[in-house]
Amino acid sequence: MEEEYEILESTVKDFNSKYVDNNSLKLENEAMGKEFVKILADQGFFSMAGQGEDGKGTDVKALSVVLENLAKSAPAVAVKTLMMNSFSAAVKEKEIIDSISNGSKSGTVTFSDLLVGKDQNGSLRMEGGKVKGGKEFVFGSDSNFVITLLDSGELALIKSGFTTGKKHKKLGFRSIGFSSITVDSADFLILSKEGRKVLERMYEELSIPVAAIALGMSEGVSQKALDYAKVRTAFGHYLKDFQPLAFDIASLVAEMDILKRYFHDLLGGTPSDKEALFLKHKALVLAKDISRTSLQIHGGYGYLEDFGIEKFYRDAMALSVLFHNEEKDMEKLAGLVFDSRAGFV
Amino acid sequence: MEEEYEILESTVKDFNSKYVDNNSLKLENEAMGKEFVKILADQGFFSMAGQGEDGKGTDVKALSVVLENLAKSAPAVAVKTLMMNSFSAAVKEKEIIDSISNGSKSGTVTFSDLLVGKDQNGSLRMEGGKVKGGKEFVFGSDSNFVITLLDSGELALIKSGFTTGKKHKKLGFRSIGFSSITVDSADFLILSKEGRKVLERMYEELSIPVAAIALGMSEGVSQKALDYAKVRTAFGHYLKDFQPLAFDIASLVAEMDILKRYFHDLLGGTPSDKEALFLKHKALVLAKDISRTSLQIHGGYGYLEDFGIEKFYRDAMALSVLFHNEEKDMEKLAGLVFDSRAGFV
Amino acid sequence: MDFELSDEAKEAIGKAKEFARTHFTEEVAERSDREEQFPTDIVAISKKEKILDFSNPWKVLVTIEELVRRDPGLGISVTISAFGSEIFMLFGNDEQKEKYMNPVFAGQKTLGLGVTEPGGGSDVANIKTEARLDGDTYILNGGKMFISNGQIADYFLVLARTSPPPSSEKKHRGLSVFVVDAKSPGFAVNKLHGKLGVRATNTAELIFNNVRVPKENIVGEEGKGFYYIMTFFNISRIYVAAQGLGIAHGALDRLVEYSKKYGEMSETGELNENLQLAIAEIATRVEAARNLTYKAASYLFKFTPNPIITSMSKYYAADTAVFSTRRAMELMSLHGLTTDLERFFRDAKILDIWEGTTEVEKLIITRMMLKEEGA
Amino acid sequence: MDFELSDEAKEAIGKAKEFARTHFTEEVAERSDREEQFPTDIVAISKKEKILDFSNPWKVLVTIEELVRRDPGLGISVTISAFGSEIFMLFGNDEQKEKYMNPVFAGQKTLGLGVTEPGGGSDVANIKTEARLDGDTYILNGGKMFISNGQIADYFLVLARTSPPPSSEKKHRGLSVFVVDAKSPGFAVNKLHGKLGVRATNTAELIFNNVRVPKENIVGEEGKGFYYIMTFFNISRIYVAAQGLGIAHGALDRLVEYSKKYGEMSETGELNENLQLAIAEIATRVEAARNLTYKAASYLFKFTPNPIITSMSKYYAADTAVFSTRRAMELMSLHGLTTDLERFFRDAKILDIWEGTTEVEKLIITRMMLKEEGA
Repeated sequence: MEEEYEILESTVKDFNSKYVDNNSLKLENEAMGKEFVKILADQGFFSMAGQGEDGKGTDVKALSVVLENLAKSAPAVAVKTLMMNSFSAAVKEKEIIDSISNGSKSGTVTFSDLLVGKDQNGSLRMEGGKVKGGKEFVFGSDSNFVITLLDSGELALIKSGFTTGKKHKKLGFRSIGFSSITVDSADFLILSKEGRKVLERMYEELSIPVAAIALGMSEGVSQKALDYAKVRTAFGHYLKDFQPLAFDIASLVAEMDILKRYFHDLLGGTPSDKEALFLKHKALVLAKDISRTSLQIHGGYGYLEDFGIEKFYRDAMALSVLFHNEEKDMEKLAGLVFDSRAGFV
Repeated sequence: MEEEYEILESTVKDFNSKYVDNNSLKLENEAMGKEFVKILADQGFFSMAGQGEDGKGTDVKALSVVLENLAKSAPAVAVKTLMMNSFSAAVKEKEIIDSISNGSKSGTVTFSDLLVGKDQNGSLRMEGGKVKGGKEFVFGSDSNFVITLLDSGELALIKSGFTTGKKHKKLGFRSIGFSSITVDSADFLILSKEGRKVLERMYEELSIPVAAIALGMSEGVSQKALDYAKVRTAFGHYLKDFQPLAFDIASLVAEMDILKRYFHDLLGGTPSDKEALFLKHKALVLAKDISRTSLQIHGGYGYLEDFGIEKFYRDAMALSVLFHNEEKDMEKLAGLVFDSRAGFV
Repeated sequence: MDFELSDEAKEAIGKAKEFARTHFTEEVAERSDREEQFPTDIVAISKKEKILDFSNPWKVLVTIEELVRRDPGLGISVTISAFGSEIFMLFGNDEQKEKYMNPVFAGQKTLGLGVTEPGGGSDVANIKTEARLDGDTYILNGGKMFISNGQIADYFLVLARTSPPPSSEKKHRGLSVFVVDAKSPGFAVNKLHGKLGVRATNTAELIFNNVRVPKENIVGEEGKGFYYIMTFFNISRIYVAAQGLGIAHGALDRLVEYSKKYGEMSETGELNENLQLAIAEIATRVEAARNLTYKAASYLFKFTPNPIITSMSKYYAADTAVFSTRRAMELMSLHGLTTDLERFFRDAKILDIWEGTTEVEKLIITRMMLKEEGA
Repeated sequence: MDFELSDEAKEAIGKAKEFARTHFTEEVAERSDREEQFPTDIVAISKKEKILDFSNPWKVLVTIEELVRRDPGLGISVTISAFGSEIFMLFGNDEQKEKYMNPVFAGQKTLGLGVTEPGGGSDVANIKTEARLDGDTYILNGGKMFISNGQIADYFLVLARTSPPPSSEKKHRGLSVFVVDAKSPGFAVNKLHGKLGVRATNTAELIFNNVRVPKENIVGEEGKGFYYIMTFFNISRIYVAAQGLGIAHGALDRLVEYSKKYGEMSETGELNENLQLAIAEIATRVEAARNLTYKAASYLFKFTPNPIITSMSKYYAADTAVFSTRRAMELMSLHGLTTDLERFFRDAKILDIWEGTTEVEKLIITRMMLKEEGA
């Protein structure tokens, strides 16, 4: 890993021990609070857009290092950070970017437009210069700004004039708003005519950052399991002494180490879409597997939130659903592997 | 990958297309023949020992690149090459090393001493200056030399005076001898007093080369599956169009790509025992999984040897059994992951 | 060979279905989960309507399955009020049956079982709770963890050590089972908050601080408690398997429903095959889990329990529940996250843990198999 | 609910066990495998001893399971001589039954079924073999692939196209089933060599070069052949499930045997837990596969076949066979490689493929489920 990233990693570690580690359950379950968001912003975590090598877009690499390390302690904080950056990278208005960067405002993007069928995520029409209608599955609906697809195919930035509707259940990331929204707004910008294409590109750019969160979660939860298995006894032995638990977690840690290496290699080079998707696919599976095993190692205590294990189990699945669609991603992956359209029947 | 290895890779590719690709079934099923072994030797493939960075031991890196690429076409040739190098690295006698290097003689090491319990692999005693007794599971028993453990704990090189016994079934690598041996020999050398320790170290040094073979097999067999799925049709579609097959193979190819990166990273650095074992563990699982899926994609034809698929299915399992022991390797792995003894109950 | 349920059992399924349809509304289920609140009202109605007919264990089994299929938290809450009662049935004396078991079966009282301890988990023989004889009463000291019905049970069956183990290998000796009234002085309960799932069920920590228990409250013989509890687990595991079956089947229901409403069609005019295969895989595991569970039950209900099949059914059904809810979540995209499937996913995980972890079940299977072969 | 086999079936198991013990020696099994040679002698003895009693399908089922458990290649060879005969039973006329089916059931003749084609695989409706009516005879042209008993059958049931499909979507129409005598002029057989497993069984390619078949050799109605074949697969799959069960159980036998002889003990004085868990996992899957298979059989044998359970049992048993042999190989180290388990490992893989690939079975399950729900 390059030195720049090592410094970033240690910054996040310091941040975690100062603001997150003793607070992670609250940051998961309750709204993060203006103060905490401000602290996050002050670290520069929300303004990693526009620093990429080519001078535009998100600096996926630095961002990913931050996300991985935030996710070790608090996946919800990592996801919040990702959303802020993802939103910010799509916007040109300096005022808005600044308000995101300093944490005074927040923004989200309705990737749900890509995750569920067109008919399932609501409808937004232009009527008399206003955007009207509603969207169904808006993760980050407690934000000030929303970037979303209109029925016309345009990608719009809604700056105000929307209200949140019925709250959805939250498997994970409970501190982040998730609901439908109703829009009646003249305060919007059209970001692109070819909205779906742009949104799809933004979604593709999430691959490595989402994998970074999945890897960070895997590291965080497996470390807890390793620590616990070293001190907890049963039947006169430490848990680590028993083959079933030891072999399971060791095998998953092996997988994690291998994926982390791939992740770092991609950060050090120019990852192709295929490589990014390989990583995302495997990292999400790993996060789900390793959180299950880690919870199991904790037995009944793993089932209680105080032990900080069960949230990883929930978040791993939530991450997988909110930023990934099995059929669509796998079809894309198959197409890249076969170098031609594949996996569509 | 370093340039040196790229050259080596293309050397092996040329070699494959010249001597192996049209001959791979014969090389798998029948004895390889003196001529072919000589050709292999002439490439320098048997004499990669003694070229390591520190001037002794096997150059694991170069060897691994060779093995990976040989295994794409002919796993048995790769395994033969590994055995020759592994044997040669343990020997100091120039004459013997030369005879291995030029392919006029062959040697093997009874790693079975580590894979099965002490009481299961036979017994070799010293009696009146001779080594007497027998060994049960000698892979490569058609060799001229055998390195093996004596009951005394010494590691001996038996240079002559042994005969092969009942042939064992051969799941894979059928062109390589596999049988018990009976020994009555005064023609031997003691290589080490602490034989088990030395043998264990030799076994550990196999991790990356064995993984290289597993990866090469995975590449070879999955390429066949990808090619076949692009041309074979069913129900009016190419096989690649169907999600179940396309997703399965795409997911396995993703895993393979990730593991290959890890493999190359390890070749470029100084791999720890833990990393080497991570790689071996996952590569062997992958080879078994990917050969099953690739066979399945070929349907009934995959079941026939002519299509060159079923041999990978057999060899993947044979490799996993001949150069790996689940309980022992996983216990070691767990110990490395927990940084203390683990997984022994 | 006959794989058909009796008409009585089929009727019980119908009754359970109707009960769940009426009372397990999404609003109640969602609230009980969110507020981590035991559904006292619904449980009371279920008792009045005799949803559980203890005279026929097949009816109990399929009722658990069917109610849990609708909602695991509510379903388990409704069907767990007699948890432990088989210990009375098998090992209690007539007075105990009359005094404690019958009111539970009649729906008048709620029972709890205190075995697991904070330091213990699967290692039952290693419990630390002690019962010291003092004249005509035992004095209990210690604590129990993860106890279902902890806050709402009227009395508990509690495993405690009555004599030191003869050796460190024979820790399972010297343990006894007591009935403890929840109103006993020195007895205290801490509700456990923040569970991942089955949040409608009531789970608590029990504390015994010099709790006096009359001598006649010992169940069965002194010192045989470990054996009684293991015998009970070989019964209760079948009901846990039914819970797993219910959760897995519930997830399948929801995925099939989703696929009809939202499943993407390929150009062949059929559902995408990935989705079709996932449905088939879940359905097959549900069917396999069901047969295992019913087979274990058919042995038990003929009083010839088969601990191997029992442990198989518990572990396999639990694994199937976790597998099925996960696969359904993965495939239903945001529809999974925003419907009750999300609850099923969280609820399922407890089945890997309670009544013997998956690892313990597997060890039981092999040990019994090798023992049988040896015999 | 009753999970017990009848006494008759249990007797059949005993008989099969004894037969296998006597005749399936490792020497014969190993040679048949190595030389890829059909065990003609043993099959003849099995016919003489009436190892397969076609009057009771349960006996046939458990006999397959038990023989395959001892050796898959020999076991399948012995039990496949009537392969396809249910087509006569269900759709043949009395003369055909008399002439072709009865001698097969009596062990005098051997039958083969020609459906799969070189270009076809799972896509049965797409076969290219043609039967053109010419006066009173049909003239068959085409080829069949992977045909069991190909070289040794006395006659074959052959699926061929008798009229062009009404549309490209309705390719399954216009196919018919014929009895073809192996001695017919123009009929040729190529034995397939180099199979991964079940090498004792006889597998061949069939070639029809203007083979004349009398009109009365058509089985059932012209044009309904696809339906007949699919109906047959819903029967034969259950027997394939039994093969899977036998292989998986055989692998388990061998692993248990190994663990007793060579399994490493940990310091607790018990087998290492990794090995214990693997045994439990295999045993559970075998038990689950068995229940599925017997359930499918109990429907079929009461003439109320359940294609969903049938496909579940076939796919699950096949997967269990592959899983179990692999896990046993992984755990038995060099002892797996050097004993007959090695053969089981190779044999198992065919079950994923023949009689409907695993993928096809899964699609059937979901399609039938959604259809049932729709109805």
